[in-house]
Amino acid sequence: MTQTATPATEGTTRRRFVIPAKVFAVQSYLALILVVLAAVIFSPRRGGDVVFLAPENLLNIIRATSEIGIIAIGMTFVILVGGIDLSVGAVLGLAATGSASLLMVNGLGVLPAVAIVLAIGLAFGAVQGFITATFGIQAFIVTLAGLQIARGLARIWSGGQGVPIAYGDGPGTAPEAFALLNSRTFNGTVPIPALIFLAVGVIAVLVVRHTVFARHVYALGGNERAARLSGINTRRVKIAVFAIAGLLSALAGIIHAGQLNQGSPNDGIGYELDAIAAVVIGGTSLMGGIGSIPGTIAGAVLLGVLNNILALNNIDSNVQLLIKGVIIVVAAGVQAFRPGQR
Amino acid sequence: MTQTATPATEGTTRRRFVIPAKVFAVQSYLALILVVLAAVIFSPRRGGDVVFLAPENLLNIIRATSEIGIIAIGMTFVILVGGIDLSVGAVLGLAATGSASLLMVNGLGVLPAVAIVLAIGLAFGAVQGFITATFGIQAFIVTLAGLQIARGLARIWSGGQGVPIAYGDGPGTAPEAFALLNSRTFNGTVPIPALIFLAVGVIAVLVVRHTVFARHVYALGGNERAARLSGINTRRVKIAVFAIAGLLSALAGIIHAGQLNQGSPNDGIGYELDAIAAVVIGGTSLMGGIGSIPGTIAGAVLLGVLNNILALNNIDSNVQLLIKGVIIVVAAGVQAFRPGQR
Amino acid sequence: ACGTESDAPGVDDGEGGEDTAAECEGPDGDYLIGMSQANVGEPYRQQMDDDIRAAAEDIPQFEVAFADAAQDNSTQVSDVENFLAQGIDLLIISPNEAAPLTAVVERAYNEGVPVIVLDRKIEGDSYTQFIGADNAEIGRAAGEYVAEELLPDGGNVVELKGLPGSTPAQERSQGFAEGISGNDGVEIIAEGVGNWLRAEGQSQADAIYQANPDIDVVYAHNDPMAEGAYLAAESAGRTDEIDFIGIDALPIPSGGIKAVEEGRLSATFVYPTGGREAVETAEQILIECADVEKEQILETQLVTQENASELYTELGGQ
Amino acid sequence: MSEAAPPRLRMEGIAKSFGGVRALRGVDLTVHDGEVLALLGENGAGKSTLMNVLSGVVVPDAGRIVVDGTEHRFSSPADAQRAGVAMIHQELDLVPQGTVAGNIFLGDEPRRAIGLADRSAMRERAGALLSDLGIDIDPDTQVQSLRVGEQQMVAIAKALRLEARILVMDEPTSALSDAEVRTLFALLPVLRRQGVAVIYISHRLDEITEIADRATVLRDGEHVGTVDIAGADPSEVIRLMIGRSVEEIFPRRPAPAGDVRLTVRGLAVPRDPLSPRREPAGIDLEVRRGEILGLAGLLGSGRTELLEALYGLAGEKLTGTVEIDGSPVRLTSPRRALRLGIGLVPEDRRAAGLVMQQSVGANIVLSALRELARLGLRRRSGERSAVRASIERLSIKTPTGEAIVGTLSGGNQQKVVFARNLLREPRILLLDEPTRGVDIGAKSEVYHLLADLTETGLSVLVASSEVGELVGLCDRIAVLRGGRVVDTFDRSEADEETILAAAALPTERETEAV
Ligand SMILES: Nc1ncnc2c1ncn2[C@@H]1O[C@H](COP(=O)(O)OP(=O)(O)OP(=O)(O)O)[C@@H](O)[C@H]1O
Ligand SMILES: Nc1ncnc2c1ncn2[C@@H]1O[C@H](COP(=O)(O)OP(=O)(O)OP(=O)(O)O)[C@@H](O)[C@H]1O
Ligand SMILES: [Mg+2]
Ligand SMILES: [Mg+2]
Repeated sequence: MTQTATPATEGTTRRRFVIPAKVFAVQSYLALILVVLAAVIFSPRRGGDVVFLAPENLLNIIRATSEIGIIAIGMTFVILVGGIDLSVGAVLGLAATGSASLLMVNGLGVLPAVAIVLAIGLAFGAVQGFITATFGIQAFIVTLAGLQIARGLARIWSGGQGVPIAYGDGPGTAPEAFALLNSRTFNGTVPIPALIFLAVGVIAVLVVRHTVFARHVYALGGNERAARLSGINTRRVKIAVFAIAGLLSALAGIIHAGQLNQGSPNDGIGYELDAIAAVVIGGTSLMGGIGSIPGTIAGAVLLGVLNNILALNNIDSNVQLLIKGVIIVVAAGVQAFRPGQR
Repeated sequence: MTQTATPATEGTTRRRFVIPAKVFAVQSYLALILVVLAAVIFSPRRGGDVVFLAPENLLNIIRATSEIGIIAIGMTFVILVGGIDLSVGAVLGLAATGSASLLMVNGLGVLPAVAIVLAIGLAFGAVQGFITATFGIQAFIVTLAGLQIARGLARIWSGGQGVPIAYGDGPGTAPEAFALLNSRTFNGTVPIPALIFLAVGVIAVLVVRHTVFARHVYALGGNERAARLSGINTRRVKIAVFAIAGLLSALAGIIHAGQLNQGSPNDGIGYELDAIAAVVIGGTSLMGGIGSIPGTIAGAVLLGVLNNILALNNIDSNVQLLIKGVIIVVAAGVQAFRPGQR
Repeated sequence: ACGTESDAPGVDDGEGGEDTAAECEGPDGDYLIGMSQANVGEPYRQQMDDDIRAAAEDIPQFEVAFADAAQDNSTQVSDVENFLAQGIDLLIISPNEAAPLTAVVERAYNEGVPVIVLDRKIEGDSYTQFIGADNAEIGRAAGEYVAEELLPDGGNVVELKGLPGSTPAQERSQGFAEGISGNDGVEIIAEGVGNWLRAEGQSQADAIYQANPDIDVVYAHNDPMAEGAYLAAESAGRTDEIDFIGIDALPIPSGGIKAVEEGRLSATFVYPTGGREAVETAEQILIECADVEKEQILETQLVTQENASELYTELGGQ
Repeated sequence: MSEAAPPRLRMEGIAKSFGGVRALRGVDLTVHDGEVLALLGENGAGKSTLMNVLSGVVVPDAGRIVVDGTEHRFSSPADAQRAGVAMIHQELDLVPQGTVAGNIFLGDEPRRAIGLADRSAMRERAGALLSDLGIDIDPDTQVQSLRVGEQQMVAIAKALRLEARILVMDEPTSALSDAEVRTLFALLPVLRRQGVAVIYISHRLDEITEIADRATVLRDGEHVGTVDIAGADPSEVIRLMIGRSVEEIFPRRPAPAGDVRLTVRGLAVPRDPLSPRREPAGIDLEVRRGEILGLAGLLGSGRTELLEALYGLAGEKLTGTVEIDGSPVRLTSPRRALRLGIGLVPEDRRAAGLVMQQSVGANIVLSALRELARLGLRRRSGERSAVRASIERLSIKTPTGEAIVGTLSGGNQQKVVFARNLLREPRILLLDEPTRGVDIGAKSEVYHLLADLTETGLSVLVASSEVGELVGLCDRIAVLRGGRVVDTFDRSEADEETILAAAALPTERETEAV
């Protein structure tokens, strides 16, 4: 397939007659900008104020986006090496169930519970990466199986039902510290999950911009053989990207449990498609080698804005599906369009 | 990613020192053969008979596999050109709803209803192919949007509810002929859907083996640039494969409605993943250019056998998820393994 | 027609269930019961399985095999076929949808396997007993509760709906509309689709709160969505002005009864799973060799802060 | 007559820019029927772009194309084919998983009714075509199992099949050894007699003088002259091409006197029965510090496999001993080889050398990233100056280090691979067809660069199908056949004939077949 996509964001071209990459950088957000504009225009008004633009509404969008956004950042690394990870939603469910169980049933403290769950996510991803890289089985199928396995484990762990989280001091309650995930900072305005999303985003951007590892990821996605001949341990890089995706999915699962005061094995069903959509709308090529973290974040926020504005306008849910479908294609089209390319 | 996969079935390499492709051809079914053997061994017995091998059980498997199998055959063409089609399950739902509505609400005869629904499926696929090929938007995102749109259309069409099919002569009933889809031939043994699956499979194999079109599909997936330089209208080929996928999904949807005496907009949720799994287990590479129809059919049947044997043994559904996950990876691994390849 | 035999309904009128009763082995037999569940992904249905499992444990002659159709009609048809292939002695089925499961249930019934249909009906009468509650009735009860208890002077209601196209979502919606129709002051000012899920209930409610300053009651089609709406109100600081009501009232820690007891929900309505009742019926058919009623309609119950903890234990919660 | 009749092809004022790069600035070109026109120019001059315009791959910004007096506008390769233009592309564009016959007839398959492909006709006609070309390849072989040279012959057969009026060959011989080059050249008189106009691009000037009638020279996207080959002075042509004269193509170097740097004893890689590759079967070699050792051999003699094995690509399968500076080493992965100071410039830069959609700079620093970094964090300034220095040192023709490497001309891409290897300051450099597609000026620069590096102690193993290159450059030349070293020549005793004879002796196919 012709897969036209954003070039890696970084790198300004300095010659006069080459369109500077900055312009394309703006273009990475063009679709998001257009959707936001549309949201402002079509937003309901309340006493003259645009409801969509109310700070609280915007913060809600970021809060609602944070889980998919965090997962999508991990997914970006996997897709950059030409892989895909369908297990992220199930790992989120496993992590949410696991953290709720560890806190409520096993009575662990917040730090040990979080550490264990993050380690499980990391290990789950790493194993998937190991299998893909070592046996040459396509990532799609390995992670599809991983999805089922994570879902099954989560159900077995909790006996199939959600584990509610209650706070307090006694046995059978979770430490108050975990409730932070469902709270807001800066005078109760900014939701903590939004801050975590921001932090993960910033770290990911820095990793992509400044680490050797990230260059290896891009090289591997662009041309695996050339990467190997350049002395890159391609297997290790592959395992690492899946491990990152697993780790971030687990983080999102912990946030999920915190936000909903419950961890359920059915959490995160279908999140993988949303995450992949965010990555692709963000201009990353499923063929690997081309893409960016800011693009992914923009893609995730775009999807969040879209869901929000459709809900604000109380649009019939069936019509919502149609509108969402069309806008997703148009957004991906806007991102794919490069002047002067066919 | 290292994507090792079955070479195109056709074209035996006759060079002295190359193992003939025929050997690999058996290998395409190796995973299926192993799973069937395991099924026989682990099958419960009833009065000394192996339940799994009871003709009725085997026919049930084929009947249950037929819809995914037909969809997977269409999917194979799309994946062969390096694309993917996530909309197939939703198109199945649209077709099921559509055929039930046309028969029951609009009172159409079987032939016009079937023809209209097939045309809708074909057109839906062709439009997706057109958008992918013309605007260079990744197939994943186009068909993900297509999934939502098809689902939305189906809900709007039926008002959100399933449309039950009742047979009879009066108004508000469907012609008896449609009940054929839920019947069995050869003295009530072989289910009609299984026959349709067989027919579609045979036609697809013939198409792949003998048409110029199929050669262009493989070429396009193997090296798009080479295909274009050879004067192939790559856009048309892409549109055609998506149209085929849409057509076959619609056919599966009609069968679905016939088998279940109902068309519902929620039919076929998640079938896309099963269909892709069948294709990949069948040895087709998601990178395009490599794969076969018999492999896909074997993959679909493998999944059907797996579901059946796990159910026959009454394995807990959560444990089933684990076992299925592991077996799918092992099956894909068996298919991917080629002696002498890294 | 044309050398084919139809599996379609309407072919038979055999009294399969009665026949088996005639061959009834009584307390000396060992019985394999197949339980075909539409989707264990829903807490309510997981609870139904758990209830059956718990009840069957007390009956040594019973072994229950569970199948999960994961929300897919075709899978459920196969599940039943697989049960028949194994030769089950009794089928309990909670159908994903009515029409698609009718044929295969009929087949089981006609082969002489007693069939207990739970929660959702199938078409026709080829089953031994139907056990279930009436979703429309529950919706109506919820509507009346809002119209009479919560908002006697009228007010604004937000409705959070289950998966579009699913029967319970429709019936709970229609029933509710009827229930509030007696009070002209009660108005549904916004609707959101939460697809039965807590997280989606939360994000839908987030947006709805933004768009609507005056909300008195949130009515959710199930408890998880009501909890999601509560969480959204918590972060918007509006829990005091809004009452939340849900449906299902599962007797489990994450269920609605606890939420009412702990003050998050104002009320919820018991949607009984019928699991225990199904095992009782099975016992009557297989062990006691008795005839059973064709229908067993289970009553809903209003759960409020007053009766919550009592009901929790009564319904078997731990 | 040829004066009066319209030429077979006139291209007038062809202009094309890519983004800001002006690849062609109003180029004219004329070819007559039965003529072989050489198209010359340094790397990046615009030769391929001009021919891509002619074959409908690239749509020009301006200019006219007139074939046999009729003006054409080609918007796709199919259009050009219909007007009688066939092209053998510089980068082999075949479908790797397809069969030879399938590739030859791709896009124009013999058909039966209703779109059915006539596979037996296809196979037969492909077989006939190949045997006409004197190539022994089974039409049912998968293309990816062929060696590059064989693939090149398949591409040639594919173009010839079209029976075009204008045949463009873009560096068809860069992957061929002498024998295949002969086969190809033997075809030219036949084509001439049929009235086909041939446009031939090559960087091997000896070929040009042998086969071409006239040469059109491009420089920086402009037409700088057309000369009759008969009576043309080669150095004049070179001056036209690169704007200066090249005094000495090969550097003069003192004989190396250093210690032994690399010792290879009994190096073998068990042959995979499934693969047609000729793996090394017991190779002994010695290379001194500062020495350049050439590897000669026919297609498939095992040179590539030897170099790959020395680069660690055979993994654990490698047997025999390898010593560097006297200490035994285990070469089980490219990473290890790199750490030991070994570099490889692979044969196929597109498949193995470059990450095409990334920048020139990213490709240059790829294998030195860790060395340029601190604690896994990149140091951009260091990377940038390394890139700048490399571009300068190898005179890579690129707008900036940020340009996408895939947009460079073939020769400049090759230099990028070179630059990456030199950046690691290797002790031993393995070169596999290092000047393939590199223009004469740049070749000379590469040779001189190698000479300078050997003075600092670098040892080089170079495999090349251009025997002249080996003779000019190397201190010693080892000849390989069937995965073994069959002969070694010193610079003083080496000449092209002896080496070719040594490489060719007993027909290796027969001894090879088990
Ligand atoms: N798709 C493209 N995008 C940007 N620049 C391009 C593209 N194709 C070619 N160029 C540029 O056009 C110029 C001419 O390239 P071309 O490939 O025609 O050179 P060439 O004469 O064939 O060189 P070589 O001998 O190395 O093959 C080069 O500067 C190259 O970088
Ligand atoms: N069947 C094959 N499978 C994998 N790689 C192959 C195969 N045949 C050839 N190759 C590789 O393709 C490249 C091209 O080989 P090429 O045949 O052009 O031979 P060569 O380099 O002239 O011969 P050699 O280097 O062996 O003397 C080499 O890297 C070779 O190892
Ligand atoms: Mg060129
Ligand atoms: Mg070689």
